[in-house]
Amino acid sequence: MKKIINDPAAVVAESLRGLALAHADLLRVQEDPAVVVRADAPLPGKVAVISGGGSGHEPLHGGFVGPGMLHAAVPGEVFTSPTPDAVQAAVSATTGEAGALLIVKNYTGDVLNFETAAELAAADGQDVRSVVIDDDVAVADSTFTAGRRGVGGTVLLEKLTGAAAERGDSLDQVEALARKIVGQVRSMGVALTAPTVPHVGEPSFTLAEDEIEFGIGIHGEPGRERIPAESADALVRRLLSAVTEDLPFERGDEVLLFTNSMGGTPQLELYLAHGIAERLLAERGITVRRRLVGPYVTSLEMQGISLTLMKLDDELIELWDAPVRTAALRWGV
Amino acid sequence: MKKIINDPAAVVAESLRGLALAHADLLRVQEDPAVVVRADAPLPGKVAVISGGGSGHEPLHGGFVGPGMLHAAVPGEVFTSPTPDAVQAAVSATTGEAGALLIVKNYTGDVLNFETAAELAAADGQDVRSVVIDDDVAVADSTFTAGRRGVGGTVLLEKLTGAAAERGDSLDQVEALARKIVGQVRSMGVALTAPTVPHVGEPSFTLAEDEIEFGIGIHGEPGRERIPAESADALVRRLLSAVTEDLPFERGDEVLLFTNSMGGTPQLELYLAHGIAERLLAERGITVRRRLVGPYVTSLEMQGISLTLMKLDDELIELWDAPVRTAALRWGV
Amino acid sequence: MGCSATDIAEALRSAAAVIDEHRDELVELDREIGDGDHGENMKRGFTAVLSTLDTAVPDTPGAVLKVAATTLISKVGGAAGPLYGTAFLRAATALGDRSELDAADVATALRAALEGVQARGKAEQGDKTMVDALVPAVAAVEAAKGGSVAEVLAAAADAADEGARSTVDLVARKGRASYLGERSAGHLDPGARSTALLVRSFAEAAK
Amino acid sequence: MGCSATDIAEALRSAAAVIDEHRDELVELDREIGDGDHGENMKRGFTAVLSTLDTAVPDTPGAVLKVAATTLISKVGGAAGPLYGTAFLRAATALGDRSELDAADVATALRAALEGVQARGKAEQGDKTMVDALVPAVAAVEAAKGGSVAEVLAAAADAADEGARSTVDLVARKGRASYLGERSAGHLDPGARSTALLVRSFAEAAK
Ligand SMILES: Nc1ncnc2c1ncn2[C@@H]1O[C@H](COP(=O)(O)OP(=O)(O)O)[C@@H](O)[C@H]1O
Ligand SMILES: Nc1ncnc2c1ncn2[C@@H]1O[C@H](COP(=O)(O)OP(=O)(O)O)[C@@H](O)[C@H]1O
Ligand SMILES: [Mg+2]
Ligand SMILES: [Mg+2]
Ligand SMILES: [Mg+2]
Ligand SMILES: [Mg+2]
Repeated sequence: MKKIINDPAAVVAESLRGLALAHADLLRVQEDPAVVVRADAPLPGKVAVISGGGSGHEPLHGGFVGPGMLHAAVPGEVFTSPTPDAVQAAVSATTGEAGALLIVKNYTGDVLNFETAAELAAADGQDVRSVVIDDDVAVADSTFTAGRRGVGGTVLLEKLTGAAAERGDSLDQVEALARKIVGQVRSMGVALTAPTVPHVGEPSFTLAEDEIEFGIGIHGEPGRERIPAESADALVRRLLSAVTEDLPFERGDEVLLFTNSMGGTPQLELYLAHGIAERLLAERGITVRRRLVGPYVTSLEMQGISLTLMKLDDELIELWDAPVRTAALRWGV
Repeated sequence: MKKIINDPAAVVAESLRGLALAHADLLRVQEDPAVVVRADAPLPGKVAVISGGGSGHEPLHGGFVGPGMLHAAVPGEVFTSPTPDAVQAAVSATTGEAGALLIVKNYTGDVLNFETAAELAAADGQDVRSVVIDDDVAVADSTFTAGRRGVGGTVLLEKLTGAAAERGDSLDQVEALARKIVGQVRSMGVALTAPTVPHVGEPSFTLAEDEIEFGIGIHGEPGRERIPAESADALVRRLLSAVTEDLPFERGDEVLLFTNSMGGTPQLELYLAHGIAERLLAERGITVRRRLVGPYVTSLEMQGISLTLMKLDDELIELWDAPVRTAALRWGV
Repeated sequence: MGCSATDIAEALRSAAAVIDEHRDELVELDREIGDGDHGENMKRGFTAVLSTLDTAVPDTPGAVLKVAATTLISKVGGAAGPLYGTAFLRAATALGDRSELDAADVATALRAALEGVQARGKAEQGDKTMVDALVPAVAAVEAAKGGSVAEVLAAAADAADEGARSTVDLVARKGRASYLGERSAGHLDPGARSTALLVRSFAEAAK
Repeated sequence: MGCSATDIAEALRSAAAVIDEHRDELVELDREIGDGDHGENMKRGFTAVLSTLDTAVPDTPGAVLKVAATTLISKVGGAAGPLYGTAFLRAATALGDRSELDAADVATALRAALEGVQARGKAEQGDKTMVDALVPAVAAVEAAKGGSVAEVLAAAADAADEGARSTVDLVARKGRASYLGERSAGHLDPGARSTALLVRSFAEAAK
């Protein structure tokens, strides 16, 4: 393992120090437990939108803290959900009368830790709700299993609920919006190479030179199947079909297309894939009204991409276009 | 080689198609020769700021086309300088009475091709100047060699001259500003892994599991020396010392610190390195007034980072803070 | 051991040592069918338990287990953190303020722990999780209720080992390994393994 | 051959075939001490020259070389594009509107090409560039001025080969390989190699 780190156990804490120094205008970092808080929090009268999860997916979530998006992010250790006390610290730092919405990616660890934190907050008389995002169609959904994972759709959910909170929506409204979004966003990813977790020291899995992992998660968890490497045209078609068939997305739908790099894929390839996805959607009569292209939900240095589609309506478009000013996403301000 | 591509010879063209679709509000892409042009170009009365070079360094340069930065970018094939006719096409699409400034990274190919284009433009009666950026302290500077390479400093140069052009500075002024910046920006990089050029199909060089290439260029050209992998603290100190000693940067100086990912380095490590660099600069009595952290001058999927320092004064700070709206860099708008 | 607060603290200290020793094994097991953090998470958690106990040892077994629980909850993270945290918390609550434990108390505590894990994690036996180590451990303790604390824990440890080993053939239906589907078979579940290690370390401490 | 415009076009066509054949070799040489694109760049350029010539062959040798030059300039890119482009352009200019070339013309053209490369690239012999293949080629042609076009080109090709080989021991002072410093020694310069291939292909076409 070659990495630009000191002690593997201190990677997250040291990285947060750099984040705080780089973006003092947007955020501050509380230590022990680690929480990234919007510089101007708490915002009286506004619903606090809080998210978090294991580190190693940057800019998710800390890179999305700022006006128009998250009020706080709770970074766990690498690929490890944060603990309830850290979530509680985020709630304390941001939440007032208007309450808070916790955005939780659907992994057993995240759900359990955030659930515990929400219970503790409720016991303190705070109005804290959580919404679980599970947009990854790679995993068969079933109540007998851990269910689908939260992946690329998380960014869209954080942006849109953040915008709703910013304009002053109530917790009921922000929560309802969140549930609506979860219902109409779907993703699918592929990995060409594996990430290496600092404290593990070797790649999370091994792929042959001509193999790719289709349906990969964002923790180097394996995907649906291991298939031979194929052309970008074939691969993007495969990803997109998995996504469109799931909901389904149909002729006439208006969508946001989010082409995400898992971290190690060069931008040259990412835009190439995006172009193919746009073409295929046009062929299917699905109109791309908004797009996002970049490394936003990553898995350390893993090479790969994911495609996320979300159905759009006028309300969602307005919220998407609303100003946002964070380390990783900014427009309109 | 595993990449998300179709025909290796068509990678750049296909990727530009995706770029155009993703950012139609900011730019348009002309084909054959390939040029990325600001959507609202030409801008009457304003100096056109144009840059370009081999592809594979994205978001450099196409990701910096837009209000407040580049008027056009000329992407060559991967790691191959563009040809004079492509540069000429960029000039035609953007340049009016106010003239144009060509920003050229100091590589033999880039210098020769842009030089030829500038001569042709001059012959057409256009006022086109070029400035060569050579901020990489890894390479010993000498008139008997190819001289120092242009690396991270290029982004700063493009941002600042773009801002000057946007506020209406004359070509003389923009050119003088560019020369001033070139005189006070320095960079140094390191690679942990090698990039793979699509049409080559194998990594540009081979590093052992415990080796890093110190003083790497952005084309997978080798660096100053191959050294054993070391801790982030030691590595950042080594990079920073090379940069500060070169100009030199001294106690009392005010600087912009740009911590750049070469593409494959996770953001977690990048911010970690940034935090160390800030701490070391503080120790040396050098004040960081502005910072930029991210993958802005990359070398495909290469893992590594570079540090760039630029001396700041009030004028440069004002230009840095001026609004910019491009695919990769935005603030103030 | 008898089974006072100090004994429980001692048992937790030896558990911490065992987890430390097996950290790499647990990382490797989790790397195979999960995300590779189980060993590191458990080590971080039990190291924190150690320093909590260094500050002060509460004066009942239940209170000792309770500080262990809250420490684990706030230090482990991931799925295992809340699950082990709940297990220790429920065990602590079940023990109330008793100051010396007998074999029946061990049975009560272990069953409460299992119920806590299942209440939170919704896993059944056969889902390839720590539940597969806990269920036989509880059954063994309940079956051996007549014996000494040392004896029932020894039986529990054997049963937990057996239960953990049984996860090798299973296809995971809960936790991260479930994403692997059929490909999860053929691997030992890391959480079942750490449960077996913990029960064994308690049994050894009770000798 | 005689040396009419058609012959020059034919020579360029065979040069394109040779470059195509050696594309991977040139990529590999450039990967070792540069950025790995030389073979691809040259192939792209000469493929374009082929299609330019398919459209129409101008009627003097100089005019043929001039369209080759402008095609190379607009298609090759990198360092080699402007350098070869200038070489062909200067050769074309030196030949004016002569319609049949003799050995003296070949000498004139080749020297003009060399001067063009040096004017643009500022490299001296010994800097480990294409200049190291061109300088001996020009010298050989000038020395053999009495012979036929085929003879002088054969001498030039041998000398260019020799000159290219001589780059192996050199430390690069120009072009991308110069960043390697001492580490550039022990490798054949890709541009010198492509120059030698081009001169050889002209010599073969002239037979
Ligand atoms: N729903 C569940 N019920 C019981 N145990 C579970 C459940 N989900 C996961 N586990 C246990 O947790 C272990 C993984 O823990 P750990 O690696 O620390 O967490 P994570 O999966 O979040 O990375 C699994 O091996 C399994 O034994
Ligand atoms: N200044 C120069 N003068 C003459 N030849 C040069 C010079 N710089 C580079 N070359 C030649 O160009 C070759 C590299 O060409 P190419 O790989 O196409 O361009 P780039 O280095 O821009 O990738 C070198 O092998 C060398 O022979
Ligand atoms: Mg985990
Ligand atoms: Mg090149
Ligand atoms: Mg795990
Ligand atoms: Mg080259």
